[in-house]
Amino acid sequence: MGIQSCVKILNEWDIVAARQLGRNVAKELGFGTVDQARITTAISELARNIYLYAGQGQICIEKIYEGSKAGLKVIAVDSGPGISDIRQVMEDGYSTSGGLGAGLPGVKRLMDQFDIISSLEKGTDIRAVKWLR
Amino acid sequence: MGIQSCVKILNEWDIVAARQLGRNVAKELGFGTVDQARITTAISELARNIYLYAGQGQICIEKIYEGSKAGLKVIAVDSGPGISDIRQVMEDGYSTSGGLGAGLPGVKRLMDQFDIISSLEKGTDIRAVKWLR
Amino acid sequence: MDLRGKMEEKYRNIIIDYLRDQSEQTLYQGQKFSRELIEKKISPEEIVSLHKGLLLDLYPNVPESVIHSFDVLLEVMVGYGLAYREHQSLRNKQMEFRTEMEIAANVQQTLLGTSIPVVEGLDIGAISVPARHMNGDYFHFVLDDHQCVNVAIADVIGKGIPAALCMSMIKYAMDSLPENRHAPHMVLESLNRVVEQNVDPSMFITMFYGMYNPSNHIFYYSSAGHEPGFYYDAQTGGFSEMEAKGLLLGIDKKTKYQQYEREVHPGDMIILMSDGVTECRTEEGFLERDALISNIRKYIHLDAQTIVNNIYKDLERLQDFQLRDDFTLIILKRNV
Amino acid sequence: MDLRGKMEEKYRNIIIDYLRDQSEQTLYQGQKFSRELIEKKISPEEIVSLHKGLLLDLYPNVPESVIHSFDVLLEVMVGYGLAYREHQSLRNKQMEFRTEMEIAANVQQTLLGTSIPVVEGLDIGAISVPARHMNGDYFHFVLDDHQCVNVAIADVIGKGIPAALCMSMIKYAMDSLPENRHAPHMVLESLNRVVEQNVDPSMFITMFYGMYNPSNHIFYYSSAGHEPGFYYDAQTGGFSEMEAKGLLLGIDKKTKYQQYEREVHPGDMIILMSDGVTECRTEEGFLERDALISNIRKYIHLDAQTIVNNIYKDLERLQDFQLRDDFTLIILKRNV
Ligand SMILES: [Mn+2]
Ligand SMILES: [Mn+2]
Ligand SMILES: [Mn+2]
Ligand SMILES: [Mn+2]
Repeated sequence: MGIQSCVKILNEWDIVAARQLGRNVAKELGFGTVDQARITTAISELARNIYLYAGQGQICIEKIYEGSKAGLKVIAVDSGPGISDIRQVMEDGYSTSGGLGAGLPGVKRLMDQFDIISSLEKGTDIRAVKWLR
Repeated sequence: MGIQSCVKILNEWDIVAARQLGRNVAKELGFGTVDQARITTAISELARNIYLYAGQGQICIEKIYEGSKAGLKVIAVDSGPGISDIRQVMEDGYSTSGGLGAGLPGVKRLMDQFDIISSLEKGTDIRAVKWLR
Repeated sequence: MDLRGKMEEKYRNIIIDYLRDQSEQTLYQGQKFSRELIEKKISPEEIVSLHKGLLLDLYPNVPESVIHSFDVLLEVMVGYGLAYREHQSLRNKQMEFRTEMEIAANVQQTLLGTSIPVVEGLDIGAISVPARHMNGDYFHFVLDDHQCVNVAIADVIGKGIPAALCMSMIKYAMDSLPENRHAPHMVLESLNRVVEQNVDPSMFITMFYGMYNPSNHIFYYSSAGHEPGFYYDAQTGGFSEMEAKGLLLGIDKKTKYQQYEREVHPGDMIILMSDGVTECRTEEGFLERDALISNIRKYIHLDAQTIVNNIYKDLERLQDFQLRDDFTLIILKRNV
Repeated sequence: MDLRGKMEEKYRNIIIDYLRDQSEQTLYQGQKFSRELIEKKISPEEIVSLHKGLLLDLYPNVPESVIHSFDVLLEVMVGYGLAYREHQSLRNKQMEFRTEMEIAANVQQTLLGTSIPVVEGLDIGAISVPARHMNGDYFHFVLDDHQCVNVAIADVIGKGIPAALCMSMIKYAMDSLPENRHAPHMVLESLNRVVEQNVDPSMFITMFYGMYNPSNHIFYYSSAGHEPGFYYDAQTGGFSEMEAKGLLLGIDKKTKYQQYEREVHPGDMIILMSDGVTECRTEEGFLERDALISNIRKYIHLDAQTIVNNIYKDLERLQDFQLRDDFTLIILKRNV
């Protein structure tokens, strides 16, 4: 397991800090500009969710290796209200932001792997990985 | 009624001629580059339909005026097999080209007005107008 | 060469061609390339990145700022890229949904199926088209043992699947009616009891029930709040409304229905419909019942099935190929 | 200033900021701007055109070729713009469809509705979740005059709306069953006759019917080709299959069903399910029935409703929140 760097998300400026952290690690790993933009967009989205719905939480970035593959893992953890219907939240076209297409299905699309655990009143833990091609 | 200029559609090269005609008229009327690109894309689509499904037909371009408004009208006529279920052909997401989003609903979107008459074994007549804003 | 490499080369060639001649021909290549990219599910942000790379490559001394500006364009395009990829997924869902609906519509067809009876001296045409996928209108013919033609036309208040679920109930109820179908008012009374008892209290059904007796050429009918039909008198060439009073099915289980009758002369027509025919809304407002009549006149020399088909086609186009309500039209024409 | 003018100015400011500092902060502004553009339904080709105009404006001496190259990028983006606008329309359709389905699911709920009976000494939990929008699984409880708990669980072969249409039929049939529900094998026999007669010949239904008699603590049951349940013996802590043989409903109208029985001791459980529970497919293949048992064990100390809810939640996540089949799980637990 690699080293984690984390950013606490308390206000909107922290979203930029989380993006910056993600971009730095992505650059170090050798991701191209398109993938950098995708990773930072995914981080923005996760951080924004924490900021909007959980109030606070943190985003951690980790370099990971599996065999000869290298990747970047984003971990978004909060102890907010949790998600009551994950199936619905993961459904395309459900997010209310008119046609944005982001939300959690967007994050899943921008990354290669995606896992979510959420309990009501306990919080949400999302892990997403992008592999270097 | 303005003057019509027409291009016969017999092969793929004629699609380019129809686009060129449409672009010239669009430029004369003062359409910007984005609208020019939309008009030529619509013409391409209509001409391509004639070429692929009707074998032959023609595309006419006409300058039209209504009160103080000026516009460009595209008329696509063929005497091909006709369309058996227009409702289906006009439905979004029906066109088989994976995710292209063009087809007749695309033409309708690119232009401001759209009308179609089609009879089986008699052919199809499509008229579409784009108004200058 | 991999897919991305191939696309890169194609784009490079198109750009180089265009910088040389700025021709329509090359822009057309660009459009075809766009189609290909989309078919191959390449996101728009990749094209922006490709474009930037090409510029750097072709003009190594292009100002740095121009190159930097592409970072912003790329960032903006990632959002569109997401919308675009969601689009792919929605298209697939749409396909799945369409398939499911086709199967459901078939099941409904099997459940509700009716065939137009062949009777000497009577020319019958009928068409019923759902506004969405499943039909909340319903028509049914029965040719009874006395050679009488029974015809029912019904409309659930509401459209789509909920209405279709209700309509299947009505079909079960009609199938289990006692055999004496002869009196339209009695049929409506017993169906009313079934609906009142079994269907969600917020669902109502309008129904017109008629019976044509070919031996005395009388058409008997009753209506449960259904859109009135037209009667065409061949001798005078006039149309009149077939008014009939009666409460909708499902409101009050004690409702009684009045029965009406008309003598049908050679060439006369009975025209039954759902409100989807008369309330078809066009850009200029609702279609008037008068307009429908002139539409029927236009095709009056044709056989009944062709008339209803042609009228449907005309109204479909008038509504820009988007039906607002289920559409059902039936014509019974006594031959000379 | 109009919308387009405002957007132009915003983009201009972001670009100028970025050219000055190339900061993450500005790129984040770019991302938020992207969100705003999409919300305001501005097509990507307009952004490309805007970008070109800005470059021309900021750097009047940018090479002509660079400017020309944008014509090609614009042409390519028109295709994405179309996909993007179709996306808007599909989203709206999706919304409409979802609303229609919610209404239909409510109608189905009203038609199929059942409530879990409250019986002393018996703790009952039940959950049924459709894979898509409407349920092709069905469960039903009846507490009869002798305080016996009757439980039915059924699965139409197939999913979605066609299956739901069929299932409503079964409900009508169950409602019109004669009052002597006491013998599960007789219930299945009479339902079988109804299904055979009325349902599309390609549709089959599996059903498990059981009856728990609280006075002698015996559970009587029969099965029409339904997924076997589990029996949990509290004394040994072991699970065993509740095997029961019987043809599916709708195949042969003369089918006879065998009846089985089990004595239920304090703490014992009867676990009934549809195949959507055991055939839930995960990335590593199908879930084994054994895995389900260890899942039940994990929650065995909880009340019946919490057990079924927790198991559903676990399996939902295992399947990446996409159910492949309707999911129904019922637990009857005799209290000490
Ligand atoms: Mn209706
Ligand atoms: Mn109607
Ligand atoms: Mn099923
Ligand atoms: Mn199943």
